[in-house]
Amino acid sequence: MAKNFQVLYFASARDATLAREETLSIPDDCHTLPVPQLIRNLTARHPGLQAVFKSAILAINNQYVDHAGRELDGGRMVEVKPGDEVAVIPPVSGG
Amino acid sequence: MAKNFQVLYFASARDATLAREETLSIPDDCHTLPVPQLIRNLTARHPGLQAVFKSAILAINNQYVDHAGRELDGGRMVEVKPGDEVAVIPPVSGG
Amino acid sequence: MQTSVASSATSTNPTHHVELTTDPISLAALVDFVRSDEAGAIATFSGTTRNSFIVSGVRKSVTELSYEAYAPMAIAQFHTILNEAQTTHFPTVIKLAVAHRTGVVPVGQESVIIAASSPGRKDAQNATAWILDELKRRVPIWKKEHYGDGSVATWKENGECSWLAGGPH
Amino acid sequence: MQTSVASSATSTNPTHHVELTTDPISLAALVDFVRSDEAGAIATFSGTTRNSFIVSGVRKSVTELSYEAYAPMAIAQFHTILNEAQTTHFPTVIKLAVAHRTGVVPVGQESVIIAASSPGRKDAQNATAWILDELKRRVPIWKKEHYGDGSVATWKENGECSWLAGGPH
Repeated sequence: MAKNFQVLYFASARDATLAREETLSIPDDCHTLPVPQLIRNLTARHPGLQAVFKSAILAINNQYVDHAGRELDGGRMVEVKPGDEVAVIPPVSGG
Repeated sequence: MAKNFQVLYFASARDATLAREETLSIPDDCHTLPVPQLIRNLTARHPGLQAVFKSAILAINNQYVDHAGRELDGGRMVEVKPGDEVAVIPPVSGG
Repeated sequence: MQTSVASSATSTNPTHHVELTTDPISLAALVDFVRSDEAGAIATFSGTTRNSFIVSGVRKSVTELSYEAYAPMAIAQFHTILNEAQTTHFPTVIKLAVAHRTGVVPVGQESVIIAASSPGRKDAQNATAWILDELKRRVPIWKKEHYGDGSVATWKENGECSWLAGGPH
Repeated sequence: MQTSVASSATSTNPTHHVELTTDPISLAALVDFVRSDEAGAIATFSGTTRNSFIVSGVRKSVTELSYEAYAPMAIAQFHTILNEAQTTHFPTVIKLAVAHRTGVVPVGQESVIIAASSPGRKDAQNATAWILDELKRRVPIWKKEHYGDGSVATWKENGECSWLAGGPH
């Protein structure tokens, strides 16, 4: 059974991937996907993301997460689970 | 020849005098009227102004002046001249 | 009786708008005045009539506020304040506007509106706050509170009034 | 394609208004939302599209700004920010509103509007400034500048962005 999760790309990340979103899967032999591995996988799929990740972070289910998988708000360590919504978040420029 | 000047009353000063304005004269034997004397004259005419002057100042030709006749903005000493517009200014409450 | 005065006849600064009027005042009109293609920021402040105030430690219901102004001097002071804001304190400001209403201002309506525009946000925000502080300190306008319980209406005094602290001498 | 989202379905706080939309946003509408008979003060901030920016030390003419948002998270962040403003920092605030436009915002038009009401002036003014700062720090919205000289449009980055200073690790 596929263990899918969504990855959304915004701003410069979308320019790098030419995609707004894609559906990926957690490897069969894992329950969850550690964030560092996710970043390696995404960069392998989309080499242009390497430059983006110099300053971008991630959001997992609307919580900001750093490259190690630590939530910015509270410090909890998280990994990607089936059904998660992950977003690549370049430095923001609202307002 | 009468040497008239205007006195305007605002807020609590107007309540004390029941007048919005009146025309007064500089005494015949003077060219100008010192501010302390003006205040004594006004208080004699309108005893209710004594309480008002505990916190009110004056404006002479749109310049704030203290009870001695010193301009608040710059410190110049002034006296009342013929043709001047004097106003009794209780503490303001705009905004 | 306050006549409606749109602006001072002595001012020729086209980037400043000063208004003293018995008519309702409009935030949209002031914002349209300060709006500019060079501006990245517009900050505004509106003072509205509240339905209650604390008077001598007791909360009293307010039915309306009424304002009185020494109109020629108030307008001159407003222009001085806007000029000082622009030239001395907030040099990147593009346009400034202030409108103050006199006469009766019913609960919920605006008595004063200040608007400022600038390229970045700091000068517009800070100029708006500074202009309000200066207004409260020195512009010859007086507010009278009218109470719901029928007690005597009182003339208010701003704590910020520049001659109130030490008292005049 | 951004759909017009009026407010988050998860919020039930009637004193907060959050809006993310491709339509033009209205200061008057937000001011009417925060208006209250208990309020003596309404403070607002409007960010407008400027006609030029300094890019690498050179002033470039800007023809338009376009904004992109991670909409569900942006709305959630806005509600978090308004809640934090009201409960933690500015307790006398009565109502708060924020509207951000996405898609193309032509020169002179508003991209963001913030409005706050409170009994006295300090909380409304300070809440408005604080909400803007938090928005710039952490709300997932991105701005792209389009230039008059035909050079490549660039995605901007707020200096305030909370993960920009030290860089992510």
